[in-house]
Amino acid sequence: MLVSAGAVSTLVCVGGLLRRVWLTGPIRHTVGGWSSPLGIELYADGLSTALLAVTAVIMGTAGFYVVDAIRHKNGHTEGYDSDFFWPLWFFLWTTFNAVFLSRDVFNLYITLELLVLCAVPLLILAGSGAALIAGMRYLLVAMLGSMCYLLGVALLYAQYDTLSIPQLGALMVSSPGTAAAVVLMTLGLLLKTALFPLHFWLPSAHGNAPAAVSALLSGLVVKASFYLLVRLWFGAFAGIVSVGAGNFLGLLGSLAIIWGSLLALRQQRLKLVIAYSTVAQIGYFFLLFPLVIGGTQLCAPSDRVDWLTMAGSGAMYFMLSHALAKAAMFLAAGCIAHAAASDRLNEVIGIGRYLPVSVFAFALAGVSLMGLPPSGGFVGKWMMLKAAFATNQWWWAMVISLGGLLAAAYVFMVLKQTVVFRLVDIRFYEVPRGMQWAALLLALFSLLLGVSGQVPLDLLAVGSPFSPRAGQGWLP
Amino acid sequence: MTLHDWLPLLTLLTSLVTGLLIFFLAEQQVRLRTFLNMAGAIIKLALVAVMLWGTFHGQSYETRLPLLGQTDLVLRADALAMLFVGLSSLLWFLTTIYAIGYLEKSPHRSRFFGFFSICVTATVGIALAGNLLTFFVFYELLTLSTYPLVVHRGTPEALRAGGRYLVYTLSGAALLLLGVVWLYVLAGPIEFTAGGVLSHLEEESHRAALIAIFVLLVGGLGVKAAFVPLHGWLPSAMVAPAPVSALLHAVAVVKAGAFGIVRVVYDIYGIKLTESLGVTGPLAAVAAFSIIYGSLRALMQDDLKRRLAYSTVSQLSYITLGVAIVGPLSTVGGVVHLVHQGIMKITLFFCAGNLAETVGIHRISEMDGVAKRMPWTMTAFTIAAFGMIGLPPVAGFISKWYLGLGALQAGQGWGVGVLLMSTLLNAGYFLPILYAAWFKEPHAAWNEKGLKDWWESDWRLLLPTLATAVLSLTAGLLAGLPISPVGWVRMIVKQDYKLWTPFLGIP
Amino acid sequence: MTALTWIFDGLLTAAMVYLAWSLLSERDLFKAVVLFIAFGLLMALAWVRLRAPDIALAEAAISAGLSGVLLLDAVGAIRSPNPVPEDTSSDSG
Amino acid sequence: MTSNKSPTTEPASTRRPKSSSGAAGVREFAAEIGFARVAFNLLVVLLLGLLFWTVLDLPPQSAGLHAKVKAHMHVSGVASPITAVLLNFRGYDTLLEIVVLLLASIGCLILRDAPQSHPALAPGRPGKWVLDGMIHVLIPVMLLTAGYLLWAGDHAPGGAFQAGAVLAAAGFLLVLGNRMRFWRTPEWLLRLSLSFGMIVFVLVASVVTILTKNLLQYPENYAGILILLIEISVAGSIGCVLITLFAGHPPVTRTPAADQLWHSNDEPKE
Amino acid sequence: MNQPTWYALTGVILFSMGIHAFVIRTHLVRRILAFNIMGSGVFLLLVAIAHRIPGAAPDPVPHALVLTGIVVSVSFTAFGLVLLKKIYAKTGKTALIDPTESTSDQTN
Repeated sequence: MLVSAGAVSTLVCVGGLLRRVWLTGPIRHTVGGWSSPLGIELYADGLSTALLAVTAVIMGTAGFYVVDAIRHKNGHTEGYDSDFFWPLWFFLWTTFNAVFLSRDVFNLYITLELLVLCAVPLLILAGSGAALIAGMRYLLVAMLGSMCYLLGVALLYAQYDTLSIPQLGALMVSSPGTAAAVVLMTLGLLLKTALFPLHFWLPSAHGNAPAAVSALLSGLVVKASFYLLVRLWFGAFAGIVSVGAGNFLGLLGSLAIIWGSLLALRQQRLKLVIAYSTVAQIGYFFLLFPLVIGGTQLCAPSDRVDWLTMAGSGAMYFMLSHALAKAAMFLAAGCIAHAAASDRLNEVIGIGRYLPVSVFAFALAGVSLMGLPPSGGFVGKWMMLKAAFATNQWWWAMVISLGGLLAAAYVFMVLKQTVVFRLVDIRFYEVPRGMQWAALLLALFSLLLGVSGQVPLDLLAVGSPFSPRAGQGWLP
Repeated sequence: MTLHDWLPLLTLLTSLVTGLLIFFLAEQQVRLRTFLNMAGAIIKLALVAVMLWGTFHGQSYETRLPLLGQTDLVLRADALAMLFVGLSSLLWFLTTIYAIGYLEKSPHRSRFFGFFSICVTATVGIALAGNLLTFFVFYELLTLSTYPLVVHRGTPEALRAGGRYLVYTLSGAALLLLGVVWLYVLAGPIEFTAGGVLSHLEEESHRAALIAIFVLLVGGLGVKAAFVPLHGWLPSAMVAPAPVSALLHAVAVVKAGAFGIVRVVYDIYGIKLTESLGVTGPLAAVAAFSIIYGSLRALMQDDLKRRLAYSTVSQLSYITLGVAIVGPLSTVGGVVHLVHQGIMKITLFFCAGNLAETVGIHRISEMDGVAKRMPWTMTAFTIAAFGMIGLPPVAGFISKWYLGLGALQAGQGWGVGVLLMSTLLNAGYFLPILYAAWFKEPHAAWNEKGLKDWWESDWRLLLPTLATAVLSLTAGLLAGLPISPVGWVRMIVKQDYKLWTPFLGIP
Repeated sequence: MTALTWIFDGLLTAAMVYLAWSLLSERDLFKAVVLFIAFGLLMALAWVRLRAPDIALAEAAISAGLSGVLLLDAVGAIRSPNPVPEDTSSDSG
Repeated sequence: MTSNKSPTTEPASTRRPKSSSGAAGVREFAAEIGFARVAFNLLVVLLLGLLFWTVLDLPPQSAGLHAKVKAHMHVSGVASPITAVLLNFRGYDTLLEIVVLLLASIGCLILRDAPQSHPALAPGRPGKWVLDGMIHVLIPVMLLTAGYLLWAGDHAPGGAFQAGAVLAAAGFLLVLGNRMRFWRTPEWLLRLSLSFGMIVFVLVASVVTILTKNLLQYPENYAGILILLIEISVAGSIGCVLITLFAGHPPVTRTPAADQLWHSNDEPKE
Repeated sequence: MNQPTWYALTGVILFSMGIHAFVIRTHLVRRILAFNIMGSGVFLLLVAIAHRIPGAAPDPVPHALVLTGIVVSVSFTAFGLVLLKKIYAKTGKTALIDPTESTSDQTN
């Protein structure tokens, strides 16, 4: 009861904030009344509000999934019934809200730490040896990442005496210190976003966590550090980040797409397939950097403005729909694992007859991952493709369409298993309806993003970090 | 927003709503499911009739929904769209009756009919699409909704066929998407308008880009239009239940590809630009090669449905041939063949399904003397076969006649040669079947499936077959009337491409 | 910078770096933790030199005291009853 | 500036040979990663060089935000600049930091096994009387210093964290001296003590936010008192958290599974 | 070469040694030690830059940051060690060299 009260109240607040930002544009809130260089600033623009809304939706639905899982627990409950689950759950939700609103570099360091300290205990609740080791690995990676990030913050403060991103963006000049700060902060955040070469910790962490937790991990936790990377690269470092750096990230992204998809095809366990699909889809997001930064030189100056916001909001749109779709997929996988008491692919053959709703949710989420029309993923993919062609970087367009095909490969590999007609009628556990409908609800939300294209796009355009500012940023 | 603006959307929604409702029906609610199916089909037919009558009198129907930035979802009922919508909604009505009879006792019928209705929604969406984005949205929806139907039986070879189907169609769709996006970037939001919209781009030195885009678009559509190198998925998809291969693989899915090519050539590039870009030559060559190759492979098939599948591959390329040979008569021939081939092919598939269900015949070698057992089905089969070969009374003759004349008028003599060769090949693989069925003695007793009441087989399987056979006959006989498919196509060609074509080319 | 402070700072920093280097490459865990505690105390000295008494206090109490105790407890727990010789051969890890 | 960062892969786990078992595996494994080790060392030296260049290139005379802090000191309600920054200007950071501590302690409580006695501290260990002597002498002094640090926090070096740390040290002594069965404290008391600091901080913050319509903005004349209140509760809570981190987790007793596993494959060389 | 730069340099050296050891060593306790060394390095740099003007009082903001940093790193260390003890109790492993069988049978 308390849980639902907490969830509803947060949903109401986020709704209120969404309406305000939609009507009046970005809101700036100085904490403690002290303006930015001294105090910390909270800043809600279109992108952060959209992310807040998506977080609220996912947390609410996944919360409903867990409540239903606890109520019908028959034996294995994956650690939902530990009395520390709900406090950690709401701390994680608060941390997301803190990350998406804050504009202060050191404050973001602390919120990233909080994120890790919420995620790892939730991961450990699963209790198995593998979960512990995965938690330890994730903790170590996060430690390394945040320490590099902190050194970057220290270097920035040493040079510019301010910690707020907008001010850093204005003051920043190209110097060895800034270069070191950019390298270190990017390295730290890449570790936490699990981009290709640094992704080794993600599959075991997301594969062994309880279903609802891995839905959050894959859906949101990874995105928080990517969001932060976007804020930094298009807010603070806008002036000095070179095209080469953007292309380097794009290259890593493409490798991630290929590597993640290939490994996803070789997995035996359903959750690991989805975890590697996260590794691949993260590669998609990083194509944003070459498209926007590379785009400045290559496309005609006249229509540059709308192409940049197009690529930017396209990638963000893809991120939003991926968050919803991935969460739906993990919840559906949770239902399937709950029914078959194990998520090994050869043990879920022919489950489509028993769990039509979860398999349908999985398929819908898969459609969004593949970027096929009815889904939100398509809108994101469409805009990124348009940006790629507009800035004459057609090779990124190739990577995007290849990624879509590879995603189709592993989604249908799983779906094929569930449609097979099984002669021998083996007993599956009965899965409570609430869990299945939670998965379907999230998948439908991801589909809704696809249909209602224009409204979220206008929201994303409010104070968008990609729109170039006069005299600063990558517009020479 | 008068009623006229909502009609296209309503036709789309009738099958979508029924499909979604059917999904939630339990297996045993047969009567409710049948009622829903029938209601959806009849309402759709009524709406289409209203729109047909309206378009005939110049009334335009268009629904515009904001989807994405400046490009939005446009459903417009122009003359060409009405042709395809009419065809698919009529045949959907007949195939639903057929499917209800065919799937009497099989499992998962709710799932089947749900996806079946979504497929038809996608086909209607493709037909009514007003711009390339809408076309692509429904094109993908069609791929997604046909996959569950192909793997409906869940047997290993069904899954293999489904996998192969996906690989072909999804990679085709990826090519198409790249082309569409590149076109949007180059030319901005463009709509399907008669005579094409890209002529202004030609002199701005975009020739290379336009040709590349054309190759991408036609390549993407070619997968569904079963051009020879890309046709592999069609024969293997025959493992699907008969209604699926009848409506989808003879009419809806493959026609979507051909219809797309017609749209791209006539409504996006415009016939003058395509000719000046010099792409019509290779397109015609591919079409001709597909015609010959399809027929040759059909000769060698012993399984009845696979032979019909290869015949579809070759017949489809008639449409592309008609489009590729620049000229009013060949255009009429190509576009009208879209309808004729649909009606005739669906009759053949209905007969094949009927034979399989009633007397368990799958292979042509088992068809000796089957006409004695099932005279009505075989008469329908014969009418359709004659139409395929191109004998006068049946519709097939009309389109081949126009194609031939068009080829001559455009000075492409080899076109007539290809048509003659394919007619011979068609005869080569249809006449032996007819001879075996009518004149040979059955060498073994039929293993009756117990469907025989006082009709030769279940009435729900027989009536649609006869209906489509009569349709293909009347389409041939009443070709002169304006309401017949040929008349309608001549009106399209006159209305859209300013070229009046005398009936049967006789001035 | 007067010579005296210069020498003191130089020595302090050199000691810290050396201590850190030996601590990280030490084979025996217990010795490594003890060195770490010493390193913590040196750090406290460094904070005092940098005129940051608050941090000196915190460093001494928390990172030298607390972390040290926690590490010692962990090493104790890791060291199994029949201790496999810790200082094993090739230091590949 | 091209970012010359090449990803510092974790050579140990990404290039694990398939069948590394036994000492031979490890030796061959060491040889194999030789190349990666060298590459990584080069990378670290490169990073070191870049950092050296940066440090030498930093602006020599920059007062940072000192001037701004001094300008607002009179309003912050405390005399010591560090406590002012910590609790007033950047109070939001400290709030989040308290939550970090709380979460760490929750993490430890999750991993808690069934409580057993702490063998390391079985009574009768040699040198027990030294421990007792220390406890008798030190504990009162420690509590006194903790109190002083807390009070001195607002005008001299000291403050909530240092006081909390000293309290924790006192707690450690008690636990080691077997005087405090820490893990037998009733569950609700344990959790309340852990989250007490955060609860007070959040309560004060919400009350203040409602009053001044601005998150964490202390009204002018109450700033000092509020900060002191927060500091006291936070210090106590930090003490409890740190003690839980140390002692809340009963000692690891070798589970049979671990023994069996322990001997199956030899101790992987660290 | 004044005093703050000198300490800043040592801070940077400590950070590099820490990051090098963190990645090379696989034993968990060593990694946590390396993490603490890295932390001390960064904090040393932070406090060194707070005190660049010889005459004036040091800038309090980095001091506050370092205090927060120390507390955060101690909580991470403590949590890591408790997790380490639990892993050791459950699986007897003290290093993360090879992912256990239940994650994925080949390297990640």
